[in-house]
Amino acid sequence: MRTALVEHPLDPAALLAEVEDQGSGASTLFVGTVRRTNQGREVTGIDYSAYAPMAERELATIVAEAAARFGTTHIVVEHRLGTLALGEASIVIAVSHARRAPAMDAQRFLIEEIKQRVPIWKREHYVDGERAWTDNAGGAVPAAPDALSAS
Amino acid sequence: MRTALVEHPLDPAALLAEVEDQGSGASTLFVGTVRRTNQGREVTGIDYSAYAPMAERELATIVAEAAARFGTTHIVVEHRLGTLALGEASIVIAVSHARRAPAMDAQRFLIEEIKQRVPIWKREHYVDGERAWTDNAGGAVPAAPDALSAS
Amino acid sequence: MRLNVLLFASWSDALGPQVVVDLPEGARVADLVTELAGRASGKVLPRPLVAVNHRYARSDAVIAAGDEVALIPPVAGG
Amino acid sequence: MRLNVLLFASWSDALGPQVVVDLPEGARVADLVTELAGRASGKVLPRPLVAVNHRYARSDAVIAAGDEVALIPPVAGG
Repeated sequence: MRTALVEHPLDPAALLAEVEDQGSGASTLFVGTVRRTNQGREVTGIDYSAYAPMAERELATIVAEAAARFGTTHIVVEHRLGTLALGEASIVIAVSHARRAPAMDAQRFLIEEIKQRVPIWKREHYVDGERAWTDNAGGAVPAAPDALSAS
Repeated sequence: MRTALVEHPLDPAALLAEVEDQGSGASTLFVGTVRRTNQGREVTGIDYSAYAPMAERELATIVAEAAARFGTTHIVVEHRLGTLALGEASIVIAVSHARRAPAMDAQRFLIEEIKQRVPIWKREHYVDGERAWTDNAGGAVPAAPDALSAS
Repeated sequence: MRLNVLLFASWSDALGPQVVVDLPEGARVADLVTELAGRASGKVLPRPLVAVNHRYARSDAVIAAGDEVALIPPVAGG
Repeated sequence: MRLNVLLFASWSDALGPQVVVDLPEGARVADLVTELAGRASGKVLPRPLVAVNHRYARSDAVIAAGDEVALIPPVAGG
């Protein structure tokens, strides 16, 4: 098990290799990426920022919960912070397990819990130059033109 | 959408890259691998063989069903045939979708349907030198010492 | 009606990759399975399906001369 | 009791990354949120949670001087 907040591009293949094990029959990879449109607006990039010490603690807690619940320690999660361009990966979740069903169940559990609990925020940049803070439940408020908060 | 039966090692990262799209917010990868033990026996490798023309047709049908059901055409499936060593990948399923839930639902639909419907068989090699034909429901019968069937 | 039937996996081990079966005109998929199960007794994974022209066929489907017929033992892909 | 409270995202835009709040001894998480929501009116994502020492705290939890307190607006990771 390993979790990390990183400021460099994520490498899904490396994380997949990290969880592979000869006792595993299935590996899954989840990659979250910056999508061209959100809530009808055209996105050009996203800044991700975190309350880092708490985010690290919460990520590790969620992974430990998944390990206990689904019966595998072959789990790696990396979340990227900083400014991401269109198509870039913000999160990679890699799991391997002896059996396929819990490998897929763990994947879903991890991304859903992370989306609800880990203190990470995004500020979307739009094609018209505006920026907004958005949340995972559809909320949005305009962001200040020059950001006071850094990652 | 693309499906293939191949006789060379699979490349999960290449398939992930193939489905990525700027309209997607989530990509998933499922990798099935040769596991060290099956039904309590120690495995050293697996021969995968297929009724190739029907397997190709059935794979393409399942992917078209997933595309219609989950609303994405960004799906690639490759299944390997021939002799695989411990830890090697037998199947890779890559999906990307605007939203994460259908990306994960499509992944699960694809592997479950493929396991039930595609005419591919495996002959496991055990550490004691024996071989057996096994199915996805726990069935097994000893295999002939010199195989009459090729992939 | 003389049919060439393709066999795979344990059935191919037991009977070879292809067998010739003589069946009456109008024979159904179930008749073919009964005939071949008798020949392979015991050394195969039971309850095979039958594919006719690359599609799974129901056990009451009628087989025609010239069809590509294959016995599909329990599958194990993925 | 004088607390340094960490702020993030829209709350940081509105009030800065850190604010000083004076609260009576025995104040609870809900009191802190009420105080800060008054200052930030309207420009923030509503319904923030509060973390005390890196853990989510219930709204009736009592805050102690020296705790690391942070306002957690609706999260958007993943």
